[in-house]
Amino acid sequence: MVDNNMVDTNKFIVSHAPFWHDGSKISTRNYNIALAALPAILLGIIFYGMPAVGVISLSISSAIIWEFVFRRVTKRSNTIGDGSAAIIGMLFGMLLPATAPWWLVILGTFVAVVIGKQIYGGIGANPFNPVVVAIAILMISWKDLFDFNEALMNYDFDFAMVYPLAALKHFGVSAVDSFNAGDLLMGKQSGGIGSTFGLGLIAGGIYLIIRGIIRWEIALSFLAGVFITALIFNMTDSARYAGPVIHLFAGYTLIGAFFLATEDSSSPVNFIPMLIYGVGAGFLTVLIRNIGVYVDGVIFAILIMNLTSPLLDKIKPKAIGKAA
Amino acid sequence: MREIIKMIVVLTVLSSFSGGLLAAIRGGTMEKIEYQQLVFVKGPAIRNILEGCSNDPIVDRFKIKDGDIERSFFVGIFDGKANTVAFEGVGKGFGGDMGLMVGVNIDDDKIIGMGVTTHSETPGIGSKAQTDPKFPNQFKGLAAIEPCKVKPDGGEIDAISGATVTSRGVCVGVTDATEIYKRLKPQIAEKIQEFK
Amino acid sequence: MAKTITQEFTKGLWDEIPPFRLVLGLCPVLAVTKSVENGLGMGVAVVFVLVCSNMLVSLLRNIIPSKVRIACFIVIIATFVIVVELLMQAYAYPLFLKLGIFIPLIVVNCVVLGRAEAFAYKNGPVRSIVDGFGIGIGFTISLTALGALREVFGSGTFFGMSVFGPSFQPFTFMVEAPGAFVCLGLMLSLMNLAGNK
Amino acid sequence: MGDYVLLAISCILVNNILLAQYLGCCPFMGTSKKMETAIGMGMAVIFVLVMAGAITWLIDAYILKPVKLEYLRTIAFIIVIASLVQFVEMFLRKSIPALYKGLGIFLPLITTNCAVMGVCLININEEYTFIQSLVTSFSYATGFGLALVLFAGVRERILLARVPKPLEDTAIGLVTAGMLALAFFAFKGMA
Amino acid sequence: MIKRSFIGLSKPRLEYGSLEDTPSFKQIPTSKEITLLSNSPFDKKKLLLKKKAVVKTGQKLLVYKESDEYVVSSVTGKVSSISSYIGDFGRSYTAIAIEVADDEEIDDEFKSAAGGSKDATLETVKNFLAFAPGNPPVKLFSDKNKSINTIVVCCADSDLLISTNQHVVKSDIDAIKNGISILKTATKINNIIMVASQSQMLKVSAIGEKVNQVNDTYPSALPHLIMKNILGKVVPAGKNPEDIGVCFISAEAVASIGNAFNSGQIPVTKIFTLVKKDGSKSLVSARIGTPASDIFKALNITLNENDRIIFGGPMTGSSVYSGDHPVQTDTDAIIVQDRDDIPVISDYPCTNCGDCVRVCPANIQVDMLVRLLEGGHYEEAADQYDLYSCIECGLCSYVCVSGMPIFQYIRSAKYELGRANTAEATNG
Repeated sequence: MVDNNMVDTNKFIVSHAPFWHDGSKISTRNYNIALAALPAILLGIIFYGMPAVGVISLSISSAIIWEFVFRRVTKRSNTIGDGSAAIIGMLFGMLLPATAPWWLVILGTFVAVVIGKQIYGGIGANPFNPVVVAIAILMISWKDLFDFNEALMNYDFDFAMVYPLAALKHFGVSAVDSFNAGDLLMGKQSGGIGSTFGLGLIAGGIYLIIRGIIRWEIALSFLAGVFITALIFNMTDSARYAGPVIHLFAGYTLIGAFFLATEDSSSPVNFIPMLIYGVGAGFLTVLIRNIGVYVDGVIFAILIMNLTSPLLDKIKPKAIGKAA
Repeated sequence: MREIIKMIVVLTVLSSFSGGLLAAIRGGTMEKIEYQQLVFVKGPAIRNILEGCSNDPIVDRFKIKDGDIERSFFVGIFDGKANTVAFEGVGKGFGGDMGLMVGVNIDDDKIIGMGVTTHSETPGIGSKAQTDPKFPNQFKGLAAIEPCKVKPDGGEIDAISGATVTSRGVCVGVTDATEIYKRLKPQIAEKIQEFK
Repeated sequence: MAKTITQEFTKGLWDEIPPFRLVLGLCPVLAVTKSVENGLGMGVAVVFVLVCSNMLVSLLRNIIPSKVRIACFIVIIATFVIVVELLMQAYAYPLFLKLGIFIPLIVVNCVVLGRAEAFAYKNGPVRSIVDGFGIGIGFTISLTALGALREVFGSGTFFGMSVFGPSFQPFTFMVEAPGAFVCLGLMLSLMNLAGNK
Repeated sequence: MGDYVLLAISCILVNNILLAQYLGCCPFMGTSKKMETAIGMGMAVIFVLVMAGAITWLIDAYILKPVKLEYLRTIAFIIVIASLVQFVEMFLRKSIPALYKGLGIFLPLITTNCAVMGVCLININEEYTFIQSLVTSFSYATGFGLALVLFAGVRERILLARVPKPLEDTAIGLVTAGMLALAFFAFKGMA
Repeated sequence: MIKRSFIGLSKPRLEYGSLEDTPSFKQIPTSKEITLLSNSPFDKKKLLLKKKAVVKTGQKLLVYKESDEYVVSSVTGKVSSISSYIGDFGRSYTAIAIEVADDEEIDDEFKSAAGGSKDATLETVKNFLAFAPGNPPVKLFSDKNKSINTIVVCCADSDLLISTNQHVVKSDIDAIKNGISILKTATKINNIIMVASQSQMLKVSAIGEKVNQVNDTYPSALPHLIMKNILGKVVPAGKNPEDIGVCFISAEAVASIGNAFNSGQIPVTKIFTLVKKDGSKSLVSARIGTPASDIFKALNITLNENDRIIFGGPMTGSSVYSGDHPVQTDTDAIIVQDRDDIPVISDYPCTNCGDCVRVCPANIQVDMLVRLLEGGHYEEAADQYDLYSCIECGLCSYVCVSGMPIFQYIRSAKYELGRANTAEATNG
């Protein structure tokens, strides 16, 4: 080969097939998640004003800073550009009451980003949803800060500022009779900054499902699990156990179904496992709410199911040509 | 063969050495341990029941043989008079046996107080029998010679909400105690004289 | 390469400090370190058992047939464990109540059995005692450090005394079971980090 | 019957021997790197613990208590467990070689598994009846196995992740075990 | 590159290119020098072909002693150099450069050996047509280990953007028909299955063989999927269709065989698609062995530093590091990719999003597979996560959010395992 073409002097990029890519990026995914969460956050900010803005922005920024610092200290590449730390911060902030003190937010994002994610090697390696881990740890440490009724006492609205699940737990079914699905969906209940506006969360969830960013199997089977379990409890003893509507639209159910349970790294990817995972999380949620000690069960239900995810994923379809 | 014999010998010697050592230490510490157990396990209940007494009831205790078992009685001295004893009865609760301490004034045969010492009831529900003073206070002033019952069984004790089994168990325990009291009253009266 | 007596002692404090270097005896480490006091108490109990059993095993090492050595070790260790149990009941009853089942469980603590098997059965009594003492102290240090960490943050106290003042809201997670695992894991990673340098 | 079910649930989930009572951590960390080993260890523990629970209960009730030697419980139990393990090993090797192949290598480890000794002591301390002891022994062992298998699933993945050097292996394992314990908080108050 | 659609819920739909959007047809003039690549590794000692040897167009050239591996010269001229060429995974080839003479002479060895198409024998096909355009798998028919009983003639193109087969079907259906009858005569196999895309159905059915329609979306036309969906036979993991007696042959190769016997001359030009940086396509025909740079020159394509030249389709082709890389018998496309269009391969870890699992036509759990491969646990990957079931369509890499080179991991794992197994076999 002695041809002296000008092309010859150029160096070409040699890499391997395929040479096309659909252009999807981690950062795009995460920004879409942020976009989907926006309506719920906005309503939270409208309701709770500046403190909510403070909590959310502190949460996002501290999460990013923790990730930056940890990557720097461990001499690893900087990954804050992929937006996953920001998403963790955002979701964490959405679950907190607007009155959460600053140290709680910063400690929480530390637990979420560093303990929950980075020490496992960063994105994709965490066996548990970092946000859920952080909330669980803080919730068992400072129960009263997560008691939304107490935390949001100073707010005055034109609707009953009551945390439905706490009312349900402490005063029984009759205490939540006044809630109807419409009010709950419009966020007329006490709760986390971004976890009360059901309609916004549903809209965001549907957007993410359509964009293929979250797996619909998990989200829908989670809701189905909550619905069916609540219905069964309700049918066995309607005086003791509330109906499915309250369980679906109060507490962390919706944000859990669309934003927490669907976290990529801690959930299964095969079809049947995804369904089992979702239904299991929904079932445990209602079980914990009805007979466990916690007011809301979403957090621990997701943690338990995260734990089973590697096992569930062993149920997989037969690969082509694989001997049975 | 020699080896096996050696093994057996070594193990036997070792075991007997261990047994001897332990027996010796056990002998040396038995009194002390018993006292410690009384102080820390039963102590709080006893102090509670005999509140305001001028002596240390755990030091001032005596034992009476009741059939096969030895029972301990703790003496409370009020206003210089040793007229009160506290002792243990056993009731059956939700999670197994419960030990309870009952204080009785031997002058008028009335219960002056009751406290749960050991139990394995459900935390937060049955355990209220020990932690919530309302429940044990109901026993104050009851006659120490009659069986005692919860309201559902026709007695006068309000059961702890959600823990009827525990409450009933406590009543059984108190009744057990009253029976012991009835049975051993002469001996108690006799022994208690020594503390006057 | 024979170590000096001092080295035999100091190795237990750093090079072979349980449970970090030798990942042994985790159960008591996790269970009794809710407070410094418990950690220290447990540590002392372990030191006693370790030193005594090491000494006895070492003294009897020529008599004990190797086939039944584990059985003999267990008898010896169990004896001293019961001694500790009895003494603790007699003189430190509240501590006994707190440590509860973990005192008798020293008998299955791999650290104790491990030292008897790996060291005392092969070395003379003086060395064995020093080794037991060193490892035991190392174990105590670990327990105390973990206990201190968990107590200070988890309850806001140190040896029962308030550290941060009344306005401090304790990080209860640290004294709960999961906190024990997480703290130990993070401490272990710090030890690894320090050891690698 | 309902009582026994509640007791079982309580022992498996609520008071999980490993995650709530910290017993059996060494084998937990040691045998959870691979799923097969985890399953093997879990089965072995169930097998031995049920037998040990029964035998130690009988010994305590019919030998130690009548002759007032309760203070020798520790030494008696450990000897019983050690010889039981030895015996089971011999028995399995001779009569059920298939089972021995599966459980064999885990049996010696069980002597120093404080979960076994711990459950035997708990049974006595809590003054369970013989049947209750059997139920608790089986359920505690099942809880141990369950936690072990779940943990192994997670750990298999962690071994493939880019964990920072100082945290590798045991350290990250312990942190994950903490998360496991945290997840089991879900069952609080259920039994 | 086709962007991910807004509605990401559905699987990506990658449609095979159709001939209609490949309008221009350009004949590239014969270059001054061409290079033929032989599959035999370079070995100086056994070299049979000598430097300076004079060759004619269509002449069969045996390269090495004690080997029946041959190339067919596509030009008339003189051998100017014989050298080693290293391809993917360090595989060694022998590159034979031929300086083209002014006058073209046609070699007649084939003509005299072949006779008419009625007398076609397996021997002739095997001895002369292995180097024909479309790479007819002629050796398979006489391979004792394979016992081929079915021939699948694939008229659809297997990768995206490619339209060689479509062109052949459109312009030379008679040659295909002829080729099929020769194949039948030569191989004595009558079980011929035609596979065509929807638009080709009418044309292909005219041949008179049974025709099956293949889906219009990638990767339906890959052999393994044709086996599963059309023939209803699943190829066992790690095996190829020929291992269960099915031989795949492209329409182009069949046409080459037909033409060769028809004209008494081994075809030496290759038709392929050329994709420019702006994505416009043109159909090009050039002598086998023509360096890519000559084609670029003829079409006025300029290349810059860090651009990429791809031989083959965008999903399964391979990129080359030199503009001198020659057109080969199986080069169905040459794609020029601007440096700005090259997807970035990142060292991000798998995020477990599961896109690859859903897109995989072979039902492989790619998320776990890639974790194992990344850690170098090849054996476990093969045992537990179906490494050998991969049919190498490349879709997992195409959709990977992290931009991991999954396909590459899989290929190198298969390669490494294969090497380890061979080593074991020779040692043990």
